Order: sequence, then C-alpha cells, then structure tokens
Amino acid sequence: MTLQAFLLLASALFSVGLYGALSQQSIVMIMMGLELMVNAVIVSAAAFWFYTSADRPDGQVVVLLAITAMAVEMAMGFAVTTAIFRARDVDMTDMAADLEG
Amino acid sequence: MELWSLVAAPLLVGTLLLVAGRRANRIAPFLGIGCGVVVAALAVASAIGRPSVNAPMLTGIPVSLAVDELSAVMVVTVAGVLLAVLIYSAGEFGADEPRARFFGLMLVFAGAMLVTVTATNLLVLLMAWEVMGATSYALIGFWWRDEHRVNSGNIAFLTTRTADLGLYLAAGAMLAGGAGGLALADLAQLLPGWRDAATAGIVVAALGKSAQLPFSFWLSRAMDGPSPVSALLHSATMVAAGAYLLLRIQPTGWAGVVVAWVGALTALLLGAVALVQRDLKQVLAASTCSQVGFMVLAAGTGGTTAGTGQLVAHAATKSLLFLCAGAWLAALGTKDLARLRGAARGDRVVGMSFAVGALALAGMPPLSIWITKDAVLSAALHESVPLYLTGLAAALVSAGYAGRVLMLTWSGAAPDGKTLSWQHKAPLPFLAAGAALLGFEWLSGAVWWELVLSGSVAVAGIAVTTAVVRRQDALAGRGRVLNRWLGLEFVAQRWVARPVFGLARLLARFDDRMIAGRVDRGAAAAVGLSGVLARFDDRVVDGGVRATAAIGSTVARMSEVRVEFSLERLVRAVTDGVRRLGRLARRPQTGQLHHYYAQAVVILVVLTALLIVTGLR
Amino acid sequence: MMDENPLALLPEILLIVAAVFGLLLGSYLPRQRQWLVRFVAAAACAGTIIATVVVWFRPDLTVFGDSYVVDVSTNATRIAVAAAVLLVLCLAPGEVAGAARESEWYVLVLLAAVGTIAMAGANDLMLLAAAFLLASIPLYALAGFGKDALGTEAALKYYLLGALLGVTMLGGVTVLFGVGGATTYADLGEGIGKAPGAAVAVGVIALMAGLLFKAGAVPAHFWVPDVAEGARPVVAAFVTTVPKIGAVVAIYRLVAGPLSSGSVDTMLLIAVVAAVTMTLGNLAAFFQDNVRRLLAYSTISQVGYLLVGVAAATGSELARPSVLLYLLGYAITNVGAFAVVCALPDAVTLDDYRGLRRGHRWLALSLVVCLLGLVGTPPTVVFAGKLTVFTAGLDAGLGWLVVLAAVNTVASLYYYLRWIAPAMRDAEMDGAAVVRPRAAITACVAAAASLGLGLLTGPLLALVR
Amino acid sequence: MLSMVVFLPLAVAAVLVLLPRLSDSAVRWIWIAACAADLILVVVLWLGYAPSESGFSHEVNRRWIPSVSSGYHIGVDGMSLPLVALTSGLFLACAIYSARETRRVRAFAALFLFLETVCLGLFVSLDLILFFVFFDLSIVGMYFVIAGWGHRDAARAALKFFLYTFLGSLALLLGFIGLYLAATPHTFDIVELSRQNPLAGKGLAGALILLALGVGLAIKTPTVPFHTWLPPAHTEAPAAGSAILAGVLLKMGTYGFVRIVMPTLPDTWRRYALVFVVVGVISVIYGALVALAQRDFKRMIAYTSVNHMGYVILAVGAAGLVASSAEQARHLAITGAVTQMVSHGLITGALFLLAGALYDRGGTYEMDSYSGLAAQAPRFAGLTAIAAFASLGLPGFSGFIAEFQIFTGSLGGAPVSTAVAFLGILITAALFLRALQQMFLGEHRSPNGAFRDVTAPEAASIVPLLVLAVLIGLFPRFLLDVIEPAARAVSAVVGR
Amino acid sequence: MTTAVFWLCAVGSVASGIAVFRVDSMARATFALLLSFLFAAVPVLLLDLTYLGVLVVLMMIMEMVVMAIFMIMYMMNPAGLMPMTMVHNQKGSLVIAVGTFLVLATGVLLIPWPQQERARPDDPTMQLGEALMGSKMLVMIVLGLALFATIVSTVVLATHRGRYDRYGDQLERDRPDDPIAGGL
Repeated sequence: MTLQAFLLLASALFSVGLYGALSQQSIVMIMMGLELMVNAVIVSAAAFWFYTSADRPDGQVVVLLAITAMAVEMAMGFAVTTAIFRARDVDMTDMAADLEG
Repeated sequence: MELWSLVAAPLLVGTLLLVAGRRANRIAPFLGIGCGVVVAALAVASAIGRPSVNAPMLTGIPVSLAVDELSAVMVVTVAGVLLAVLIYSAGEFGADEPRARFFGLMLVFAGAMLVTVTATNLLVLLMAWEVMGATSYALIGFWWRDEHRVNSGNIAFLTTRTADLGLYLAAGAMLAGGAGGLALADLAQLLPGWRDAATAGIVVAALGKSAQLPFSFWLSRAMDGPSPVSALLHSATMVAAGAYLLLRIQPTGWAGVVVAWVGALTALLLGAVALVQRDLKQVLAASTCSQVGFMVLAAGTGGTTAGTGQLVAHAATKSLLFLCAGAWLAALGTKDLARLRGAARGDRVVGMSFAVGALALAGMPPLSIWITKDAVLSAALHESVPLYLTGLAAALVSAGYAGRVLMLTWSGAAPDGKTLSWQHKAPLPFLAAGAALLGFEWLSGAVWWELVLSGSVAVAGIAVTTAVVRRQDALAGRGRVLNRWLGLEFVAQRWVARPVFGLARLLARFDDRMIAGRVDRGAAAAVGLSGVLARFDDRVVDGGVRATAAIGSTVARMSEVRVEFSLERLVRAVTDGVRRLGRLARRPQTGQLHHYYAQAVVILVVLTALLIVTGLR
Repeated sequence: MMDENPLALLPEILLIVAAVFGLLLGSYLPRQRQWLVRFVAAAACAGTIIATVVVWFRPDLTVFGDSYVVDVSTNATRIAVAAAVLLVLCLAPGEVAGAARESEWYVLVLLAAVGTIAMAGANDLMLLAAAFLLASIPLYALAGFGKDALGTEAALKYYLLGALLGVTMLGGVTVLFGVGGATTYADLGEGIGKAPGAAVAVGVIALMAGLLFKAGAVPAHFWVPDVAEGARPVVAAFVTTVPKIGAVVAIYRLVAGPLSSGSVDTMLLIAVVAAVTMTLGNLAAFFQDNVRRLLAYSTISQVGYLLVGVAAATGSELARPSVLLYLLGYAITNVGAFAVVCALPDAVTLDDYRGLRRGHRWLALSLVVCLLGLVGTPPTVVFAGKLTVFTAGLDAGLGWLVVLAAVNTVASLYYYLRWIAPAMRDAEMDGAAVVRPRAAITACVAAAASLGLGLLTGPLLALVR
Repeated sequence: MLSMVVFLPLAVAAVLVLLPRLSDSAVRWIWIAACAADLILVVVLWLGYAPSESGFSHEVNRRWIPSVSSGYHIGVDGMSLPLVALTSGLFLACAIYSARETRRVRAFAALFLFLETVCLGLFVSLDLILFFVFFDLSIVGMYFVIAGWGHRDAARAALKFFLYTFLGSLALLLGFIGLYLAATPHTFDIVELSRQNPLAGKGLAGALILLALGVGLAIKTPTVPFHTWLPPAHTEAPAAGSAILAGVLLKMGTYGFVRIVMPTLPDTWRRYALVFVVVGVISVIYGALVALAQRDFKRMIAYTSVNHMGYVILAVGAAGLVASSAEQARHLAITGAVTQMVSHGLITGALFLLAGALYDRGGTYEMDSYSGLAAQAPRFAGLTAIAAFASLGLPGFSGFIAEFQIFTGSLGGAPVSTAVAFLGILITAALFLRALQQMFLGEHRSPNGAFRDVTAPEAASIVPLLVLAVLIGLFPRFLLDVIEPAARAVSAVVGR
Repeated sequence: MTTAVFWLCAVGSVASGIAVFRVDSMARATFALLLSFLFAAVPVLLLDLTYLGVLVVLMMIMEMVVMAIFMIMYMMNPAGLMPMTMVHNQKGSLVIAVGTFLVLATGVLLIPWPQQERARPDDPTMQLGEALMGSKMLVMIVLGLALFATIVSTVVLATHRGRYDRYGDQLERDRPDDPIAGGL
C-alpha cells in the first residue's frame, strides 16, 4: 500500500464521478456524481495525511470539511430540486434551459 | 511716418470702403480720389525723404519698409498711375453701381503694391504680394454674376499663387541659409545651396506675377475685369511687381541667364501673339507681357536702371492705352478691333492720346519707350549678342502690333458712340505726356548707334504693319498658335494632361478591381468628366490651368473614393469581424447545464496543461 | 491555544449576530413589518464599516492560528462588501418587501456577505473552502427566491455549477495540501516551493476553479448571465457584485502569497484567464438586447480587468492598491447600474429605455454616469481603478495584456453606448411606466458616489497602499 | 484664479441643471453671461500673465493621488494661454450663435458649459492624469452634443466619433502610464517628467511610448489615416458643436504634442521626427485634395481641418529634425504650430458657424443647391468670403502668420516635405474659390427661395472671430509675445 | 493482508461507482452509491482514521436513505424502480472523464510524491479534536455558519408555505392554518 495506490483510487473515483456529473440528465443523478467526487477527495485527503503530514491535523480537517461540504451541498441540491420541481415540474437539467445567449 | 501713412492710407480707406459696402457708394469716388491725391503727395515726399521704418512682427523677422532709389521711382509711378486710373474710374461707374467695392478694392490693391515696392524683407513682400493677388481676383471677377469673369479671376489668382509658392520656398531657404531677418539684401550672402533655392523661388514668383512664360496666359483672362482694373494691373502694379522684384534682387549667374532669356523670349513671342489678336484689350495684354519681358531681360542682364526706366515708361504708356481702350469700350461698346476702325477719329482727346501711347509703345523716337528699351537692349548686348538680337526682334514685333492698332483705329470713318464724361478724358493727356517724355531721364549713357538702330527698327515695324493692314486687317486671327496665346494648351495637354490621364486611367482600373457598384460608376464618371474637360476645355487659352484643376479634382475624388473607401472597408471588416465574434461568444451560453459543465472542465484541463507545460520549461 | 482577541473579527461578528438575530426577529414580526430586519441588517453593515474604519490603521494581524488575516485587503473588502450590501438593502424593498420570506432574504444576504469577507481574509485553504460554502449557499437560495420558472432555473444552474466547481476546489485544496504539507498559506508557501510542479499545477487549477466561479470568470462564468436574467434584479445586483470582491481578493492573496514561490507560472495563468475573460465578456455583451444579460456580461469583462491587477501581484507594488480601488469602484458602480434596472422593473430590453431622459432625468443621468463609469471614463472611481490596474500591469511587464484590456475597453464602449444612446434620445418613453423611487434614489447615490470617490482617489489609494 | 476660470462654466452648468424652472430665454442669457464672464476672467488672466521661473503663470499644484504622484497641477504658459483664450472666446461665440437653438435649450447650454470647463481644464493641465481626465470627458461631452442635437444620421456619426477617439484616448493612457513607469521616482507630473527626460537612451521603450502617444493624439488631431471619424462627425453635428469640435477639440491632439510629447520624449522625438513630418505632409496634401472633391460645404471644411492640422504636425515634426535646422527655424516652427492652432480655431469656428447658417436657410450643405447667394445675402457672402480667404492663408489673416512661420521654420529641417506641403495652400485656395464661386456668385438660386442675410446673433458670434483673425494677421505681436518664450523653451528641450 | 483488503475495496468502490450510472433505476443507483462509499470508507479506516472512517459510513448511510426517500417521494418515478436512461452527451462525457483520469493517473504515478515519514500521532482522533478546538477552530465556525445558511436556504427554497401562510400576515392565529396537519 502506497500513497500512489490511494491516489489512484481517488483519481478513479473522481473521474467516475465526473463522468456522472457530465452525462446525467437527472439532477439527483448529477448530485450522485458529485458525491463520488467528494468521496475521492476524502480518500486522497486521508491518504495525504497519513503518508505526508501525519504530524499535523490538517489532513483530517480536510476530510471533515469534505464530509460537511458534501452534506451541505446535498441538502442544497435537494432544496433546489424541490423548488424547480414545484415551479415547473421538471427534475432534469435539459428541460431547464430557457436562460441562454 | 510718411512711409507708414503712404502704405496705410490706401489700405485703410480701401478697407473702410469695403466694410461700408453699398452705403458708401455715393462718397466712394471722392474718398478714393482724395486718397489717391494724398497717396501721390506722400509718394513724392517719400521719394524725396527716403524714409525707412521698422516694426517687430515674427521672431527675428520684422516688418521693415524703406524707400531707396528703385522704390522711390516705383512709389511715385504707382501713385501717379493710381490717381489717373481713379479719376478715370469716377467716370466709368455710375452711382448705382457698387462703387464702394470697386474703389475699396482698387485702393487696397494699390496699397499692397506700395508695400511690395517698399518692402525690404521677404515677409512683408510676401504679405503684400499675396494680398495683391487676392484683390486682383476680386477686381477681375468684379462683375460676379458672370461666371466667365469669375473663372478668369480664379485662374489669375491660382496661377499667380502657384508661382507665389516660390516666395514661400525662398523665405524658408533664406532662413535656413542664414538670413534670419529674411532681408532681401542678404540674398547674396546665403549659403550656396540655399541661395540657389531662394533665388529660384523668387524668380518663379516674379515670373508668375509678371505673366512671363510660361505663366502668361492668366493675363489674357485678366482682361475680363473692368478697364480701369486692366489699366492699373497691367501698367504700374501686379505685372510690374514681378519685374520690380527681379530688378530688386538682380539675379546673377545661372539665374541671370535664365531670367534674361525668359524675358527676351516673352518679349518676342508674346509680341507675336499681340500682333494677331482681334481684340484691342487682348493686344494690349499680350503687349504687356512682351514689354514686361524687356524689364525682365534687363533684370537678368544687370540693367537695373534700364529696367526701371522701361517699367516707368511702360506704366505710363500702358495705363494710357488701357484707359483709352476703356473709353472706347464705354463709348462704342466694343473692343473688337474690326469694329473699332476709325475710333480714334471720334473723340480727339482719346484718339490723340491713344496715338501717342501707341507710338510710344512701338518704340518710336523720341518717345519714352524708345529710350528705355534701347537702354535695356544695350544692357543685353553687354551680356550676349543672341540676347540682343532676340530683343531687337522683339522690338520689331512691338512696333508691328503698335502700328497695327494705330492704323486700324485711325483708318476709316469715325463710328457713332456715346459722349464721354470729363473724368474719362481728364487723365489721358497727362498720361500721354508721361508716355512721351518720361524716357529722357534715361537717355544719358546711351550709345548712339544703338538708339538709331532701335529707332529705325520701330519705324520699319510700323511701316510694314500699317502697309499690311491698311486695306484689310490681314493679321487678325492669323496663326492658330499665336492667336491662342502660343498654344499653351498644347503644352499643357502634352506634358500635364496626358500623363495625368494615364494616371487617372490607371487609378480607374485599380478602382475597377477594388470597388464595385456605385463607387465604380462614380469613378467612371470622374474619368469621363476629365475626358470631356480635356477634349474641349483644353482648346481654350487657359487649358493648362483648367486641365490642372480638373486633374486635381479628379485625383482628389479618386483618392477620396479609393483610400477613404479602403479605410472604411478596413474599419467595416473589423466591425464585421467583431460582430461575428460577438455572435460566436454567445454560442457557448447554450442554456444547457451539461454544456456548461463540459466546457468548464475542458477549459480547466487545458489550463492545467498550459500551466504544466510552462512550468516544465 | 486560544490566544485570540475575538474583537479582531468584530465586523464579521456584527454581521453574523445580525443574521441570527434577524432570523429570530423575523419569526415574530408581522408580514408588513419585516423592514425591521432590514433595518437591523443595515445597522450591522454600518456597524461593520465603522468597526473597520476604527481599526484601519492597526498593524496587520492574523487570528485563529494563522488561518485568518486582518490586513488592508481584508479591511477594504469589509468596507466594500458592507457598502455594496447597504446599497442592495436600499434596493431591496421594491422587490422583496412583504414577501413571505423577506426576513430570511436579509439573513441570507448577510450570511453571504460574511462568507465573502471570510474568503477575502482567509489565510488557510480550508478556511477558504469553508468560506466558499458560506458565500455560495445563500446565493443559490437568493437566486431562486422568487420561485418562478426562471428564478428556479437560475438557482439550479447556479447551484450545479457551484457544486461541481466547489468539489473541484476541494480537490484542489487536497492536492495542494498533499504536496505542500499544510493548508495555512505561510506553511503552504514553504512546502510548495519544493513540490513537484505538475501536482501543484493540478492543485492550483482545481483551486482556482472554485474561486473563478465566485468571481464569475472564464471558465466558470456560465452562471452569470443566466442568474442575472433569471433572478430578481436586486439579487442579480448582489450576486454579480459582492461575491466577486471576496473571490478576487482571495485569488490575489493566493497569487501574491503561497503560489508565488511555486514552480508554476500563476502570473501567466491569471493573465490568460484575464485576457479570455474580458474578451469573452465584451464580445458576448455586444449584441445583447436584454439589459440584465448585458450587464452580466459586462461584469464578466470587469473581472477580466480586475484580474489584470491580480496578475501583476508579484510584479508591481501598485497591484494591491489598484485591485482594491478597482474593486470598491466596481462594486459601487455596478450596483448603481443595476439600481437603474431595479428602478424600472418593466424595462427589460434596451429598447424599453428609449427616451428615458425625458421622463426621468436623474435616473438617466445616473445610468450614463454608471455605464460610462464601468467603461472607465474619468473622473469616476473605476477610471482611477483602471488607470492604476493598467499601470500595475505594465509595471509587471504585462504590456500585451494591458493593450488587450485597452482595446477591450474601447470595444465595451459599443454596447454601453447601445444602451445610453436610446436612453438619451428625445422620445416618448413607452417601455416602462413604473418607477421605484427608492431604487432610483439608490442609483443616484451610487452614481454620485462613483463620481465622488473618483475625486477622492488620492486619499483612497493612500489608504489601501 | 485659474481654477475659477476653469470651473466657472461647470458651476453655472450645475446651476442650470439644478434650478427647476427656467425659461429658455433665461437659460440662454445665463449661458451667454457665464461665457462672457469667463472670457473676461481669461482677459484678466492674460493681462496679469507673468510666467515664473518655471515658465508657468497662475500655477496651482495640489496633491490629488499622491500614491501615484499625480496632482491637481495646473498653470498657463505661452502655449496654453492663447488656447485658453481661444476656447473661452469660441464658446462665447457659440453661446451667442445658439440663441436660435430651440431644442432642449437647458441641456444644450449645460452640456456646452460642461464642455467649456473640460476644454479649459485640458489646456491648463500640467499633470498627465488630469490631462487625460479632461481629454476623455471632452469626448463624452461631444458625443452627447452630436448624438443629441445632430442631423439625421447623428447617432451613427456620434458612435463612430466616440469609438475612434476613445480608442485614441486609451492609446494615450497607455503612453502616459509608460511615461509614469519610466520616470524615477514615478510621476505623472508633466513638468517633472520633462525635467527628468526619463526615456533618454531607452530606445525601444521610448519608441513604444511615442507610438502610443502619437497614435492617441493623431486620432484626435486627426491626421491621415486616422481622420475617418471627422467628416461624418462634422457633417452630422450641430453648427456650434462643429465649431467647438474643430475649433477646440482638435487642438487637444496637437497641443498634446507640444505640451507632452516633445518635452518629455525629446530624444525619441528627434529620432522619429521624420515620421511626423511625413504624416503631416500627407495630411496636408490628402486633406486638401479630398476637400477639393467635396460637394458638401461642411464636409469640405471638415477636410480642410485635416489639411490645417497637417501643417501643425509638419511643424512639430520638423522642429524635431534638430540636426539640420537652425535654432531660429525651430522657434518659428513651434511658434507657428501654436499660432496655427489658435488661427484654425478662429477661422474654422467661423466657417462652421457660417455653414450652420447656410443649413438653417437652405436645409442642405450641398453646394450645388446654391448659386448667386451674394445677391440676396451680401453680408453672408462677404463673411464667408473673408473666412474662406483667411482659411486659405491669405496674408492679413492669422492663417498666414501661422503658415508662414510653419513653412519658413520647417523648410530648413525638411526641405522636400515642406516644399510638397506648399501645394496644400494652393489646393486650398482652389477649393475655396470654387466653393465661393458655386454658392455665392453667378445667377441666384437657393433651395427654399429667398435667402435671409445674417441675423444679429449670427453676426455677433461670427464677426468677432474674424476680427480676431485679422488682428492676429496684422498685429501678431500681442499673441507671439506670449507664445514665443514657451516655444523657445520647448525648442530648447527638443534641441538639447 | 491490508494490501489485499485495500485493493479489494478499491476495486469494489470504483466498480460500484461505475454501477451508479449503469444501473437502470434510481433506487439501484442510490444503493450502488452507498456501496461505493462503504467500500471507500474501508481504506480510510486502514489509514488509522477510525473516527473519520466511521463518520463517513454513518453520514453516507443517512444520506442515501434520505436520497432514496426523496426520490421516491418527489420524483415522477414513484417506485424508483422503473428502467430509465437519462443521459446526454455520453460520448463526450466519457472522453472527458477518461481523459481526466488518465491525466490524474499519469500524475499520480509519475510525480515524485513527498514521502517523509512523519511521526504519527498516537490518537489521530485526539489530534483532530485538538485542531478543531484550536488552530482550525475558525474553519469549523465558518462551516457551522454554512450549515446555518444551508438550513435557512433550504427552508426558503423548499417550503412553499411560510409562517404568514400558516399564522396569518399578523401572525395572529394561535393555531396554524394548514391544509394538511404538520405544516407542509
């Protein structure tokens, strides 16, 4: 087990998440992609802490930050989805494209 | 002080009359003649007192006027002729005519001439010189409702101004050459190269003003002005100014040779032109060129005194002749020689005066021009024999045309006409006396055989022409080239018009390729217009100027059309490009979130690559 | 470990307290009397300004274990943000008065303001990321506040773009922490100096993604026009003005601080982003007919100019004062321009402004002053900002960028004039009948401030030096 | 005192805007009174003109933006004082002339007063930033004048004008910043910069800054090929606007050359002077030729402005060819350049006002539509003729004094170019004669039948301008005494 | 042993991550995501970060449950079980994602990562706790505020009936006036 291995995992998760965020139409599915990306951040932050700077708490706080950010973003995501669903009965980004140019 | 008053009086009174306009029509003649008298008195006083004045003007270049020997003669001549012409004019114009304008312009014109002949540096000279040109424009185009006369004024002004550019050149060259004050006297001390430039400039300006070759044609058109204007312009002022300037600077070296030959050739060729004119005023105009040619010849050969004499004698003679011609025009309504047969037998004062003038012009002994012209020829002989012979030939021709008009006006029955007022006639005897007698001042130092020779030449010339034209005016209209003032139109067409036509066509072709549609037609029309102008207008006497003007405006139109257009096109291309970019810049904003996502990520990746690449370097 | 003086954060604390208190207060207020909350918020902003001014000349200090700096940049941000919020609060009544969630609106504005200030003052990557969240989340809600079709769409796009780039930013924080060994700027700077360039580059870009999103710069600018059009005008005024201040200062702090020692050429990065941003913003604004979209693109281009100053951070002493001055000027002038839009709720397109001068002289004048101010016409404060930013850019050897900025400025004139020209035309105004007086007054105040501060450029620059 | 001169019009403009109820005629009178008062102040200023050792009089130097060493530094010297006087005079003339303006008089008056402050401020600025501020504001003010009170196509023309000149102003700004950065310590102060001569020996930097400044000022001047904004702007602007645009605003460009470029970049200026000479000559010839081809009276005058400003550029360029020109020649050239600015302001101002009167009566500027107007409107014809002759450089008018000095001073340094430029006065003569002949002489014809002669306000505004032109033409000392010391100073700086 | 566990979990995590976007119903996707998180939490646990690892697990379970409920309650797809493909720009996304992965993986493998073995704390949780109460306190404060803001924001966005709808504009009612008891 090396740092590279963890980072490789993180890269993979990040890319998968990115793919999801880019390719999904449903807002909730996009959010899932984003969560995968956060997951990658968590893994890599933990690995960085462990392998490079375990004497300092920063890495752990980054993990905590990422978890909180994920929660916060998800909550907002649900709220926004609710709002737009109420307003125009859509849950897909493709159908919300009136603002352009 | 008297010098200031001398130049200020006519300028001020003239300006006043001009500003007052119609309101002053009634008093204009009195004011004008009064002013003329004052000017004459002041001129005499200055000629005696020889004052000189100075006032600061530009950095290191003051206004300085002075009366020296040459100027003394000039101011008196100018003042005298001015007075005579003004008195005559009082009879020429009725109270309902714009007399204020006329007298105002005449006074300003004369004032400018007075400044010209008293100026000691180029700044003052140039100022007066150009004002003279502008007022001559206004005087020639005095009857402005007639487009033809206005055109004549334009041509006179533009031609002389073209030559005037020489004075600007001379001024710059003098400054660059070390004469900071632009004093005319410093001309000889300039650095060599600049001296040549300055001399060349002055010579060109002088030749233009005095209607020497190749500028002569404007004088023909200047005949469209009122007769008193011609009388003043062609005697003591304007054309005389050029001669005066040459006499003043006394060109030497190459300039002297050029000036002398131009003078001699003008005297000969324009004399020949005068020989065949049908119109009395045209005869006189051509003869002016010819006579001034003698002055120029004198200036080129160092005969300043002789040239001055010729100038003075010619001034009296020619003003007299023009006033007579004007009187006949007023009385008989024509200046066509064919219809003037016998005119001299009508009013005896006019007739006799005219005869004296014509004989003097012919160089008939013992009248003034006989003596002065001989002095000029004598100076020419000092320089070179060919020059002398040319001059002699010119003298023969002079006698010829003078004899012709004399014969024509005295033969046949007197035609009926209006009676002339006393103002018309009053100045004539005095001028005739001047024409007859003024020469004796210059008699001293003349060589007897030369005098005899030129006298006989004059007699011979008169004799021959009177014989030729007694029955029928066989000379009138002879020789296309001569009749059309040396066919300057041919020269203009060959050397100015045709090359520029080539250029115009070239530009047009260029335009054809560059520009489409409306602009194209505009260019074609411009070319067509120049073609029309070339074909027809070039035939007339002032072809050169017309063609140049047409070419100028054609080129101007071309350059505007083409350059403006291509600049505009450049600007438009930029705007179009920006417009397209503007549309393009909004394309990414599709409204589709996944497009935003993809674009953002791609750009970020590109930026990363950029950073890594630049970091590796 | 807590050797800190909490009073150092008094300005932020005032805003936070006001936000919490406002929320509580709002719960007990009748619908029509929620203006009390607005009053509380305004008072907090005023208090923030005062509290900042009082401590202006105190030497720089860091608090909470080096994670937060209180220096000139932070103080300037506090004042600019508070001033902008004050202006926005003046604009707000016309839009939100009497709304069911009016109190919450004010609370969210205050929270976003705190987040913005925290971004500017952050001296620690994690704090920066946390502040990013705090500065972003209320804005999503504000964008969708109207809950109409366009508003929610705007909120959706804003949120999704923010979420992606926020996560990216977190990734960037992680990578930078990984290679730098720490998250506080001071330690990070040391660590980055020895770190592998490629990793730093990835980290920097990922981090910048989030910050550029807040600033509304390419490539994260997509939300700006959509939100400006979809959200309520007053919200548009807020989101296109306030977050940028914090983001630009944060970028400046990073570029001038820890990133300057790394092996990556951040100056070039920022310069390229600046160039693309200003050009794209201007070009896209060219043929906009919707005034809000037009202003939105104009704000994008303004960020481009601001980034010129940021790019000069390491090359010129004038960089920081110039950026701060420009930010202040931009904030006031931009809010002023939006205030005109708010004052005429029925005028949507440029054509609706035809003949504005005849009916509403002062409003038209304010519009002209604000728009010409955005161009950078003297003597408005944006001119002074632009002048100093250009100077800093040239000083830092970014001649090409400054020339590009100048050309862009000229180009920008075109679309501003497309708006000014009909407004100044002598025609009957038929587009917009309703005028909101308070917004109109705000516009005049902002225009006057833009001019007045322009004349006070000297003292201002001396203060932010 | 100087500040009062500068800001009095602005104060009055503010009053005009703020006072709620004012009749149009009251506005007109206040406007005229303000301009007159300002002119009186300028006259007092002139009488009290006593340059200190620095060469400036009434100098004020307050700190404004000390962080970048920019201050409220104003003062007049021999170069700015005549232009200040010209500005206030021309604005008074426009105020009087505009007595017939009926469209939104209050805004018009306020705008013109604002413009007056801006123009005066520019000419007295001794600080680059201050200069730039006024430079830019002049563009803004003129934009609104053209767009608001112009003819049919005014909006386009105004936009073109704004975009062009604004581009120029930004080039200028870049140049200013370059100067600022080159100086040690950094400063925007013109006097200090010219003392420092910061770019001596820095070839490329100097060249780039000169390029920026040159382009910026050349657009404003305008010289070929940056002149394309000028004809539409003039054609569409109202008469008073054209008069100010040509009479005052164009001077800002040329004034910038003598006030800023030459003193602060003497070495670079010398090196590239030939470029300016050539540009000047091209402008002279091109402007004249294109003007010759015009059928539109106002456009024609606009193009003659290109021609006349070309002389100025020629002169300042030739003054830089120091090696081959004498000290006196340089003085003459620079003095001539400044004189030309004043002279062109007076004469072209008058011509544009006359063109306005023409349009007022006939509704068109097309010269072909008129003929023989001298019969019905002799005074109008006379005034136009005087103005035309003044413009074509007839001695006795200010234009001659200026052009003679320019030609004489430039010939030594740049013989060929100057000789070519001589043709300019010939072509100008031709075009004015043609115009006069077309419109005033011959048989009478005018589009709306009867053609009214000049009215009292028109005469009151135009005649003084021409009288001044004559005064300068005949007795230039009062003007040259002021200009020459300053010209000598510039010449010394360029020559060192 | 740990290496094997790591690789197992890593592969499992990525595989279930991919599955999120391959399965044909939302409910399945949700559970795939949960699975991916659980797999990813194991490596975190392997790094001595017990507290954080557990936190991740707990958070994710909660979150996924919420997500599932949310979808089932609000989405058009009531059971969340109906087959669906709601993708766009799949190819492009794939290219971008793979590209990103390649770039990142190359970097991961090529970059000489700093490998200083620092002294590990005895109790990482303690270290975290001290940091949170000390140097990183402000981060947590701001995060707290962010949470506060999130609460307010979600309420503003998600609820369409506010206090004035329930208690009247003057808040005069004692009892809320709700169509459905409970205030939704």
